[in-house]
Amino acid sequence: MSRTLAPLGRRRCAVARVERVGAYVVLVVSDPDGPAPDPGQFAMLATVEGWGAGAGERPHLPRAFSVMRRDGDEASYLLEDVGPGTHRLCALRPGDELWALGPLGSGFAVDPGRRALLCGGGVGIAPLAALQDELAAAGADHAALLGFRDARHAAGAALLRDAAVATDDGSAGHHGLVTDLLAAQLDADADAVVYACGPPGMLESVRELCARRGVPAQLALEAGMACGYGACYGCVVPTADGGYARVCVDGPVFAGAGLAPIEAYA
Amino acid sequence: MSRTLAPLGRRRCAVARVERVGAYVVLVVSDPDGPAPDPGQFAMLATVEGWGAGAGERPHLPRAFSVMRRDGDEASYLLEDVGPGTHRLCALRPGDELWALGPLGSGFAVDPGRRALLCGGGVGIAPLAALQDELAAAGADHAALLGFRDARHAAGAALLRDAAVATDDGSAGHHGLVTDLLAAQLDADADAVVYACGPPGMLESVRELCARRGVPAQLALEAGMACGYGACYGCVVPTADGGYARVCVDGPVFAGAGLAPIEAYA
Amino acid sequence: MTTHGGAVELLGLELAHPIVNGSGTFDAIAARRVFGDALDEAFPFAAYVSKTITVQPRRGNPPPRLWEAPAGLINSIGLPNKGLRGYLEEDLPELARLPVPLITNVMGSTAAELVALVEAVGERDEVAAIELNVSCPNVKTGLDIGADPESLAAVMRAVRPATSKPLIVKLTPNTADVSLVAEAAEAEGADAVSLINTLRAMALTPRGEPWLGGGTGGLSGPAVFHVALAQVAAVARRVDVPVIGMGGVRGATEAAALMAAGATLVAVGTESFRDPLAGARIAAELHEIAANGAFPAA
Amino acid sequence: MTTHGGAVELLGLELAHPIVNGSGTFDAIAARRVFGDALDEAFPFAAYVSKTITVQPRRGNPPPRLWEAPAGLINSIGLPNKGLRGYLEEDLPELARLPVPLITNVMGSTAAELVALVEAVGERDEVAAIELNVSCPNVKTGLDIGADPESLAAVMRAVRPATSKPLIVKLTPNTADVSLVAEAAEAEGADAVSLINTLRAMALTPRGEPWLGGGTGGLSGPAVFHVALAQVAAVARRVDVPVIGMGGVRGATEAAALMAAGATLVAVGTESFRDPLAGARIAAELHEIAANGAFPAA
Ligand SMILES: Cc1cc2nc3c(=O)[nH]c(=O)nc-3n(C[C@H](O)[C@H](O)[C@H](O)COP(=O)(O)OP(=O)(O)OC[C@H]3O[C@@H](n4cnc5c(N)ncnc54)[C@H](O)[C@@H]3O)c2cc1C
Ligand SMILES: Cc1cc2nc3c(=O)[nH]c(=O)nc-3n(C[C@H](O)[C@H](O)[C@H](O)COP(=O)(O)OP(=O)(O)OC[C@H]3O[C@@H](n4cnc5c(N)ncnc54)[C@H](O)[C@@H]3O)c2cc1C
Ligand SMILES: Cc1cc2nc3c(=O)[nH]c(=O)nc-3n(C[C@H](O)[C@H](O)[C@H](O)COP(=O)(O)O)c2cc1C
Ligand SMILES: Cc1cc2nc3c(=O)[nH]c(=O)nc-3n(C[C@H](O)[C@H](O)[C@H](O)COP(=O)(O)O)c2cc1C
Ligand code: FES
Ligand code: FES
Repeated sequence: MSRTLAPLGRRRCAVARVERVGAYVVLVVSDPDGPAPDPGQFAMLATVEGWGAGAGERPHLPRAFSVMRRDGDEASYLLEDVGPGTHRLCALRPGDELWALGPLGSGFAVDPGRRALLCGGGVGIAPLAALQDELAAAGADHAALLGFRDARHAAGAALLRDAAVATDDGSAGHHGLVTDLLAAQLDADADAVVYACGPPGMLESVRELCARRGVPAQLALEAGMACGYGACYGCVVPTADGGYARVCVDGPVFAGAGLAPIEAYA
Repeated sequence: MSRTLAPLGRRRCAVARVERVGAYVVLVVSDPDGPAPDPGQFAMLATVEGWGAGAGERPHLPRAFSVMRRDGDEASYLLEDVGPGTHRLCALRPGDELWALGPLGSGFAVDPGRRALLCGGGVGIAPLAALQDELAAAGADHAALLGFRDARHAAGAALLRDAAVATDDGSAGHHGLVTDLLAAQLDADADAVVYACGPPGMLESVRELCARRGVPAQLALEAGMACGYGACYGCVVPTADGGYARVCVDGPVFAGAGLAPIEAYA
Repeated sequence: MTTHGGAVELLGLELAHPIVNGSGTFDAIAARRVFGDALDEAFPFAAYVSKTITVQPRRGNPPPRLWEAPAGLINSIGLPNKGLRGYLEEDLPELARLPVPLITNVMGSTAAELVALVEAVGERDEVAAIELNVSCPNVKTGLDIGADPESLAAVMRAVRPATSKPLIVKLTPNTADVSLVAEAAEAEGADAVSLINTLRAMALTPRGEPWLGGGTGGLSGPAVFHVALAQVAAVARRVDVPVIGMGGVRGATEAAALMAAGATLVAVGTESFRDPLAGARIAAELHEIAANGAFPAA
Repeated sequence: MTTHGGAVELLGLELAHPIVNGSGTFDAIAARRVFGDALDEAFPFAAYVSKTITVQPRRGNPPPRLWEAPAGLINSIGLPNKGLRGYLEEDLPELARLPVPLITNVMGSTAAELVALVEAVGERDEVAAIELNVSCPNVKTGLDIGADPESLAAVMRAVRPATSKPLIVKLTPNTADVSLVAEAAEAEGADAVSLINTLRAMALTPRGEPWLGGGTGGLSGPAVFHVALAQVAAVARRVDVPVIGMGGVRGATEAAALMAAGATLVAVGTESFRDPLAGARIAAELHEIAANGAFPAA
């Protein structure tokens, strides 16, 4: 997996633009001192003002977000409002400030010998956008398969190019799971490599599907994080060897073969 | 002392207008369900959003503010940004919401037989504005003497009518203490009654001056408060009889004669 | 798990809902001066717990008595009260007018004082139950009586025979293992336990001197909620008597969590300072959650 | 009071400033992977305290391990570590490259384990001092060793002769009177004490089940600051050895307050999760305050 080093210290950045895309918010942040991340790397974000006043007197800690795109001095993030941290971030306006630490973690390691299947669910499409940019720049053949709850969320598919879409309720694209689309692609081309990011249930299906077929998979995982840089040991996932790995420094992108079955907590 | 009962329960109110007056902010709140308070009564205020995210992860509790004026459905408050609670309240914009509980405490009891000397310092001028409105409506003779740090704060004097001003630095009005003005007035008319509100040091001077001259004084006190309605026993001041009185329910307006020397905590 | 949004029975009392006030965090008599008859018409709690009374009157601690902490409050009130006689003569008739059962909280610095308090209060029909505040130092060990299972057992052996009224022991969280103290209370005849009282805490002025007139104080509010939850769960696993859970409850989320951890009733303290109707609001929210069968994480 | 913004001497170590990290809240080896050489060039702490090591390797607790609390964090990490041998062979050479003195934190479930750890670690020149984490249960009493002065004294009698390196005893706040435990530590030869470790806490899922894989966890962050301040003040009044204060430090305000209460050094834990340079930021702020002779209230 690949890793660009982070500057030591969080950076105070201004919000350049806020765009609404279906159910999502795209936060474009002016981050001149931040290096260009590798696809799959993430940042820890917190607002400078008003952090801590949400439901349950939260958030206290910063939150992890994949870098969706880096364009010159600007980094963009794809957000869904699911709790006090994302709620506060989604309420940011241009000119408001946030703290950013990153790029963190290790991103996807592109395997140039295999056709890339990008498989994303929900906000998990964000790192795949970055990966698609890189693949496209290299002229690499690939397909993007994206799953969403419904059409309002599926609007996010426009953030990638030429994506095939599945929705749980059938209100856009294929009525069913994105892993249905993935299975069909793998039926057609068993020599692919899968790059996936999404909710735990989806990732577990991808992991299991690829393991069964012997297809290499790189999975970008999520976990509740306190620090994002390996300090707290809080973000672990069980690994195939019976141990635990820290999602923030050992991942977030893991080879599927190295992971134990992926569980959801809620 | 006089007391209008508070409706049981905090009310969710919208900010109608925010005005800047010198160093102060006047917050005008639409409060159709709030009864008209007596001059000297106060309310406990907290913002609906963003309370708790200031310096030191504060404020958690609501803050006490004298009602400066009641005009139809609107109540106005005079604020100075001195900490996380007032900071957040001063950042409110029209349409933003706050919680209000009140009117609380007992206000001034106007003594119609004596000429009223209104003596205020800093934000302590707020309840005197309400009192002046009432005296003026009754056609009662009175004088308003207001002390401030400097000219920027003295701009607040415009919130009352015909006020004599003193500033610590001499940048507006009398160069010196408002109690200098008060002493001069009492020299001219020893049969007055003094209604005062301001910082502890000023109130102690007023208390002591009036006690020495045998002039009745009604002093509106401040104290750190958690509840504002007698629940926590946190807001006490020492009384002349060696006990403690709760500023929120036994005051905030006290007869000077009933109080022990007034101390400042900081 | 069960979340009781509706009527609940405790110690023979029929309560309209499971939310009461924490002792010392709601003065019904002062609230009547502020809110008038509305207080009795829409009283927010299913039972009223009075502020701690002692044998002799107390002025309480010198100000300042409050310090706002991150997501909480430190108080150093010092148990001001009119003393037993003042309570019985002046306050009890006023409190008896409340539309809910009355629980009287008492504290003594010796077993003899506690016996005197419990006997005198227990005689009064207006009083439905008695809560013992044992967060006061044992003169011999220096530790709070409630921090030490043996001190507490000794006190309970003296106090238990002094009344036939239900006795609730209010536990202090400032101890190594609160469940041992709870077991001692149960073994010596407590009818219920309540917890947590405040966490020992301190604040300093800019000059590095204690801010609070009383030197140190007690932390309450959301900051202590997860400590309370751990202690309530630990106690409920070890005793059979009902548990009254409290500490940092802001809404139904925390109340339901305390009930899931084993509390029969939940008390609200600091949140009432922010919202005098917090008790009623939380009871209504709990009722709704019970109807929907789900509650948010805490 | 004195606020030391500048160099400070502790246990024979010359430290550039008074801010260190809390054990288990900064992994210098991982941070080097993330930040590269910048970490060594601008290391935020004046000494580095390593995460607790045990004799045998530990995987730590199952996830989830974190719960965000009001103004704080609950963790249930479960002391994952490579074990003594892995630490000495793999980690120590890496940590020795840090530009600051190294303090190694160890924990054992018996006195014999602690002796083995202290002996082996104490032999290494790279290690400037050893911190004992005594927040683990005594198999006999069920209480944490650090919650009980006598258990701790017994452990110290075994461990103290095992090394000539300075020994710091890290106290648990989950006890009735932490100053008694500190006195016991001092009497048995501790060279310093550090406190507070986390407050025992719990979180529940919406279904009322424990959220944390480890069942319960420990609360840290601003929520515990005023509890830490009270405990540091209580301990500093009773012992002569230096005190390392920690718990909820976000900025120089809290650091200076802990120092006013008697701490010689201040450790930063949870705040480093929000800001990896928190240690350096706070040291710089303290320096400024020392220059101006005033600090904000806490
Ligand atoms: C590497 C990585 C990359 C990510 N990329 C993105 C991205 O690009 N876009 C995006 O929108 N999201 C992304 N996420 C997820 C994002 O970090 C979370 O949605 C966010 O942290 C949620 O914070 P919140 O405060 O809004 O909600 P929270 O309430 O903190 O989180 C929601 C979930 O956390 C749990 N939870 C609830 N309460 C608590 C509590 N008190 N303490 C701990 N857990 C609790 C529950 O399971 C709940 O469903 C990423 C996460 C990781 C680890
Ligand atoms: C009856 C009454 C009427 C009032 N009327 C007005 C009014 O009309 N207009 C107005 O502007 N103000 C008024 N006040 C004062 C106002 O309530 C305070 O200025 C306000 O509460 C300050 O809150 P804050 O969060 O801004 O600052 P804080 O920081 O809470 O308060 C500032 C002062 O409180 C102390 N303090 C600092 N930190 C803490 C802490 N953590 N916990 C406790 N105390 C601390 C210090 O002495 C500090 O100087 C009134 C007060 C009372 C009691
Ligand atoms: C201002 C204040 C005064 C209190 N007075 C008493 C008291 O007199 N007797 C008592 O047993 N507990 C007293 N308590 C403790 C509360 O009853 C309760 O146990 C504690 O505050 C935790 O609940 P909370 O977080 O909901 O406030 C007091 C708490 C506060 C905040
Ligand atoms: C995630 C996490 C892991 C911790 N691990 C350890 C540990 O391994 N050993 C130890 O002695 N203390 C450990 N602690 C306790 C801290 O060192 C510190 O005592 C406590 O967190 C209070 O400080 P804070 O509020 O600044 O975090 C840990 C704390 C946290 C939050
Ligand atoms: S989030 Fe702290 S170690 Fe991964
Ligand atoms: S503020 Fe609570 S009693 Fe006055």
